[in-house]
Amino acid sequence: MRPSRLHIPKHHSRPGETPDFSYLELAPAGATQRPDINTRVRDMNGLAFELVRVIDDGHTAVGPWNPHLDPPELQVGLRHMMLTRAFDDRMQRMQRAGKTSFYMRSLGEEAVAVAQGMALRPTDMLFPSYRQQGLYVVRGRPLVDLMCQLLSNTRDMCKGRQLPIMYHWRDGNIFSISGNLTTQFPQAVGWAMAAAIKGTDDIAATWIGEGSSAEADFHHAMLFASVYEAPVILNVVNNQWAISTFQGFAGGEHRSFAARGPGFGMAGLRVDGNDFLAVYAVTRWAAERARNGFGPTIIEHVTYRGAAHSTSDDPARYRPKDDYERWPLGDPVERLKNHLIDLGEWSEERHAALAKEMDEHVVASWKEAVTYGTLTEAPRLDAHLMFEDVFKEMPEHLKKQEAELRAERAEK
Amino acid sequence: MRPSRLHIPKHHSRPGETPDFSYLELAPAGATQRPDINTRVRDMNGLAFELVRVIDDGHTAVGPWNPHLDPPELQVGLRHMMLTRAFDDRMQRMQRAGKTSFYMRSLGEEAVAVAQGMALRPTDMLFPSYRQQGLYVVRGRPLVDLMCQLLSNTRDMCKGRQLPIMYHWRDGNIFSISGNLTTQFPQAVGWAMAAAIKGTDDIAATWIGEGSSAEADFHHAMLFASVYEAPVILNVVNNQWAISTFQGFAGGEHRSFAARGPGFGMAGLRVDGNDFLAVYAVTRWAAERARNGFGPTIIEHVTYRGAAHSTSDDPARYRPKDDYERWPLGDPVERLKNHLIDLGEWSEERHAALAKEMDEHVVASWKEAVTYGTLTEAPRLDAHLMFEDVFKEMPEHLKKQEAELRAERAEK
Amino acid sequence: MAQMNMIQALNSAMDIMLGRDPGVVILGEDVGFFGGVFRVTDGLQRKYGEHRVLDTPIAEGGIVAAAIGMGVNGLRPVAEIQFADYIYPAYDQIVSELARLRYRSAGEFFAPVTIRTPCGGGIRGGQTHSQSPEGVFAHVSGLKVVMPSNPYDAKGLLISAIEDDDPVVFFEPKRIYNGPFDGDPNKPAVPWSTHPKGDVPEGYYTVPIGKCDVVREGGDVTIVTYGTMVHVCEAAARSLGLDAEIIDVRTMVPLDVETLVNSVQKTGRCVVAHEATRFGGYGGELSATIQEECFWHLEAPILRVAGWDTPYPHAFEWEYFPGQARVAAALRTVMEAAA
Amino acid sequence: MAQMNMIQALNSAMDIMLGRDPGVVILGEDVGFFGGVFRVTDGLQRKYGEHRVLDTPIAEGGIVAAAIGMGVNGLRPVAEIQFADYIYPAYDQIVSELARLRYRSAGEFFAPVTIRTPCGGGIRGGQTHSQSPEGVFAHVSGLKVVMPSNPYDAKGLLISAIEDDDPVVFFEPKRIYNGPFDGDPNKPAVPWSTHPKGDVPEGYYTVPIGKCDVVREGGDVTIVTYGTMVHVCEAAARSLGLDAEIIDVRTMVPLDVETLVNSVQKTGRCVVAHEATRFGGYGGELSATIQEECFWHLEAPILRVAGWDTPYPHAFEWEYFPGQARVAAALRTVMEAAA
Ligand SMILES: Cc1ncc(C[n+]2csc(CCOP(=O)(O)OP(=O)(O)O)c2C)c(N)n1
Ligand SMILES: Cc1ncc(C[n+]2csc(CCOP(=O)(O)OP(=O)(O)O)c2C)c(N)n1
Ligand SMILES: [Mg+2]
Ligand SMILES: [Mg+2]
Repeated sequence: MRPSRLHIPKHHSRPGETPDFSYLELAPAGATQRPDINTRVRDMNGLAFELVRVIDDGHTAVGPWNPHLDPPELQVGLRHMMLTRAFDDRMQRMQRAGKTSFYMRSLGEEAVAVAQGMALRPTDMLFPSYRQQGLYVVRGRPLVDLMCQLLSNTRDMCKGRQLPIMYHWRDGNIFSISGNLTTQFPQAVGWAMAAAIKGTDDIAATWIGEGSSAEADFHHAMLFASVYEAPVILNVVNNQWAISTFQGFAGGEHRSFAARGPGFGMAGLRVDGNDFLAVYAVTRWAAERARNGFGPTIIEHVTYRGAAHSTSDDPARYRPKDDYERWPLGDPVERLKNHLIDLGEWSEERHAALAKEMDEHVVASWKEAVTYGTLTEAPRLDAHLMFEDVFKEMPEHLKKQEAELRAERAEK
Repeated sequence: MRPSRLHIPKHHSRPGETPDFSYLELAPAGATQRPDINTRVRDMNGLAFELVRVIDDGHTAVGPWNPHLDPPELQVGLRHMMLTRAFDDRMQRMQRAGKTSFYMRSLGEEAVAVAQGMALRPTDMLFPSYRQQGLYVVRGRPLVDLMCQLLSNTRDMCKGRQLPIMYHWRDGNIFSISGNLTTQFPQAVGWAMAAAIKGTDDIAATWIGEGSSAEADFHHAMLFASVYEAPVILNVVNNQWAISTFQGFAGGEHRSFAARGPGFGMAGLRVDGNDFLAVYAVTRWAAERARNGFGPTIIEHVTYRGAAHSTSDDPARYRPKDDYERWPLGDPVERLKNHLIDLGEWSEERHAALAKEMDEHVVASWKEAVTYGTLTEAPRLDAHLMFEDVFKEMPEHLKKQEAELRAERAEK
Repeated sequence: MAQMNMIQALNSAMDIMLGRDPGVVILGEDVGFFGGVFRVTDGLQRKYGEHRVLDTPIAEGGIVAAAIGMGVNGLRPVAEIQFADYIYPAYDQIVSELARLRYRSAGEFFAPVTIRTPCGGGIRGGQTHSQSPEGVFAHVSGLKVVMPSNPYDAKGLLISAIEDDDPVVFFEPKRIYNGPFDGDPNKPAVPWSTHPKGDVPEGYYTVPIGKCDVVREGGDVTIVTYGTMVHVCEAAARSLGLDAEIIDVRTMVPLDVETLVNSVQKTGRCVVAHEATRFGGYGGELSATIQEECFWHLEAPILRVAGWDTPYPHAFEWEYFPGQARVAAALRTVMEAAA
Repeated sequence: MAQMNMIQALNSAMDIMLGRDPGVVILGEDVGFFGGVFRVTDGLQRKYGEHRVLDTPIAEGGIVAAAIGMGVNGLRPVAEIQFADYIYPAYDQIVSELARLRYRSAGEFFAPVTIRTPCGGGIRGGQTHSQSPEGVFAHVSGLKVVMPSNPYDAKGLLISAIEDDDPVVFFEPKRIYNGPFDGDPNKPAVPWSTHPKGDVPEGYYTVPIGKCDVVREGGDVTIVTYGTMVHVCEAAARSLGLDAEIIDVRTMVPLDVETLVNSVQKTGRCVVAHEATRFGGYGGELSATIQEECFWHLEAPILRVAGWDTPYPHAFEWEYFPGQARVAAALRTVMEAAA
């Protein structure tokens, strides 16, 4: 017997300490069974506690979840991940150089967005958070367009209204990113409910970080998805950190996030988020379930936030410098690269050449993007765009305010 | 394969149909194991799917959860349940007679509040919803006080501000009832966190209906309780209905509400809510766990809403007339009565006499209560009480408004 | 023309829109099989099926979030929040998402969601069944906010709201669901059949969002009000024998400033009245705007009549409610002011 | 006396209260080990331990709910909401619970919770890191609402808030965390050490909740404002060479009407300024109240200066922000009005 006391979740490490990742419940590649998509949830609770892995330590794809992708598809996946990373690197540097106001990298998590984007149909609707830029890469949005958003320039898709990285793409079926965490999670469920009401076979997929699963909207999404068996995939990207707090503060200390699924009678899967093949495979499985009327799935992607939270953040204050290097699930790009080399379909030389190509593409895109202006340099967007799209048609009071601003600026 | 479609939860019956309770997953009395209070959550997930029952069909107490209460204690429990029921019946009639504006009965669910109230310490803090009037009976609040609240009369503990049934009792450690569903659930967790911070060994207990578990505050409560291992008992009273909608609309179709516990790494228990002994036993177990620092428990009480939702509601519009009679878990008063008779500690005659005594007590209390006024008859509360307690001290704008009201009334 | 009360008029609006547009869906707590606790959706599920009229979990935030997602996917959801007092769990989805989606996505995405919710007191609902929170929505850029005062407007405005591609928060003053109410609870209830605005076309028609209604023309004073208070103000002005111009704001956002200004410039006097609490409420916006626009025409201060700045108390409902006496007191002060 | 910026002053207030009262606890996202994204709680967990300064899950509703429960159990919680833009998920707990608990339980229960949250724009935060939502709290009966404009007031008001047995929503204009800001983003940043209100006692003191501060006495016109806008208005009046009386409201609720009325009765002219959006905002309350009380003294309409009624746009921050030009335009109009 011990007295009641307030438990404080433990961190695996703080600055100056050596990360202790022993809390992670891992499993060898190939060990987890793959149930049929029509299996009843209660007969596959275990998936929420195991860890779907395909690429083993010898770089070979093993086990029932192996999606058996052709080498060209794998090469495309690698390319998308490398382009995402090259884009992130350069945009981070551009922010540091004062060219943009803000940036957020997805270093270490590229497999999640890229493999999932590839496993879904182009007509499936995506409701991402801010660390799934890989989806834009997969669906082929020109980098210039993304950069123009980062620059709030004359070609900014958001017309200067949104913070950098808050993209959207109607024609690409990617929903607008909100600055408010988790709000898109239940919206995706509503979208999926509508798809089912309309009788289409498109599905929705949505992403949050593990920290964001604490928000009420996580509950709304889980509940509405399970009650109406909505065709949706709910992704929790457990990159272990939410700014400075560890996943334990979101409830990850006692039980996997995937386990919330079975708690609602919903399929829950835990996957090695740095294993391109595993992420692809579970996404395909969940998408087929949803598309065929067997209901929603929550997928927990076990991964690591390799970089800072954002350009506004200094992780040295709260975590060791070398933690990402010690992350036991490795780096997603390296792992897919090694697998391809193992297959005889890739080489260090081709890899270096591709890296260079990606970087050149990013640089060229940036050069073009800045010709459309930057946040501070001409050409600039017309500030009066600020009054549009508050409503479909501008009401009188906004017309009046717009005129006031015009007068205010004329005076200067 | 079947096309994706919107699933609509099924009702067990609608008016004119015979209730089909086969969806209920029952278990025989005595079948469920009783783990030690320090058992790890992952080693007792099963409790969330089974059903703790003690009183068997032959009225005997059986199995590891038998709390072995002495007959006098059982008689007190029976008395409390019968007083609660007598109170409910009379108050319902008084509302129908136009004496009060509103009432809500707990018919069929009396064991939950009464057994739980008895299983907790008087210093444990209770955060009930509106159907746990039995807690007031157990803790000995005079019925007259409750009635004065129902009447909004000169002795109304709420000073005329709250709808009937929204009691509170600081000295009895029962929190104020809110008209907003579920808000008290995470507040109870906060209270329990404070108890742990202060190092006391009091615990908190809180109640919601299964329908209310859909609200965001359910999630907040589960999360904060599990993250900080707060000493709290979270009760979901699954009486199968939320006004007109069946428990399936709250997510009960696919999985028990208790299962949400293991989803968070929290102990979850499912109990026969109409079995006084079982409810008492699981509450004691959860209280000991919490008090000794082993963390929170969510308890789902499987019971049935015997009456209408409230006096504003006509259940004939959405459910069969005879559904409560067909409820497979019986009536909590009858079951405890039969158990006591079986023990040789009770008789039909004593039961009838007690029923009469309870009713007389209620009638006498009512007679007294109305001497302090009713909502419409003198003596009436001073309307100016309306301006007090908005803040601790009345600010100027309220003083001014109070004066305005005085002038307005003087004029009449 | 048929005689309808407000419940029937609202029901008719949804019935018509469900019939005209396969994208219209209704969702909310108890709205389906049961037809809503105020029976506003009665019969609609039976007529249009469980995929068009959905019972939902008790999660206002989830209801609005789901409605947004449906709206993004081309549907036109009409969500019911059972009482306006229970809309706050959905406040984040409404304010941060619904109101700003079109803006933040530069028009690529929008969700044409209508949120219906009964508001106001006078039914002994106590502090959690009586609130009028229009003020905390009117302040949010991107939302349209509506509150009808009679069956004719209710139906026409609800159809406009459903057809509107902007989000609309639609408040229904429940005290006048069944009949107009002049503020005197001791008088026998009057049904809508005694009121000209209880004559409601059975078919499709709209009342525009963004236009006030001059309920009564007059030259002495302008009363700017909406919802239940329209009827209370009419009675108060009548009892004082005033030739008041009474304006039913009807749509809090966008506000038809022109109609207000024209009237106050004519009368030179103004009282603003609503049932919501006074401090920081929508009446402040009305008063401030009219003062800015009509300052040189004003012959007396603009006064506000409102609920007191307390929660709505169960037992003192009629001392709380801004009834005829409170309106009359303000009118008298405004009329007595030296010109 | 020490030189403190607003972050240090707020930190000092909490440090002192944690030291004086074992019931004080701090909770919020990243407030513990990390010390908060604006570093306002820096070092407090190290000093007082993990049971007094708690990192929480990212759930604003849960944070406030837990704080209420703690408050009911005798603690004095200070909850941080990381940005005011993220307070809406907690709106229900604040409005329906925190604000009304004392009332509904007739004083038997109350929760002395302080909610701190950074507000306002000017840091390129875009529409979700720039909002000023004080208006949707000021309208709610039972809440006190505070917004300081300098380090001295920030510390004194925060101590008052923590000691207050009523709930307080405490807004911190993040643009002036490090120094006063006159609205011109092109000028070099000025630190608080150049400002008299950057002199802050190291120990305990309070600034009362419910009292405005007359920042500058003057006879030409009264400017009623708060937060960042205090400094912008000072600069605007100076640039026009006006002898303006500038009043820092400081506490939106309870409002010190007397100080406002005395001033406007003296000057006869008034401009109300805040950064929040204009329509339905707190400025309406200020304008309406002053007009009601000072009508016979007014020589010109009361004008409001505010953020436009749009979300706060990232790229047009300075066209959006109510800077000196906008304030000056209103001042000129008010001064030019014929008496
Ligand atoms: C409602 C809300 N609360 C707080 C924030 C501030 N915030 C932005 S990101 C973040 C951490 C999110 O962590 P996680 O969900 O794990 O995502 P990750 O950054 O790790 O990808 C916080 C607290 C916000 N944007 N919205
Ligand atoms: C936030 C909120 N939403 C809606 C309501 C209206 N309402 C009151 S009771 C109720 C049903 C609750 O059902 P349940 O939780 O199962 O409790 P039971 O009545 O069965 O005891 C509803 C929808 C409310 N009071 N608060
Ligand atoms: Mg994370
Ligand atoms: Mg129920």
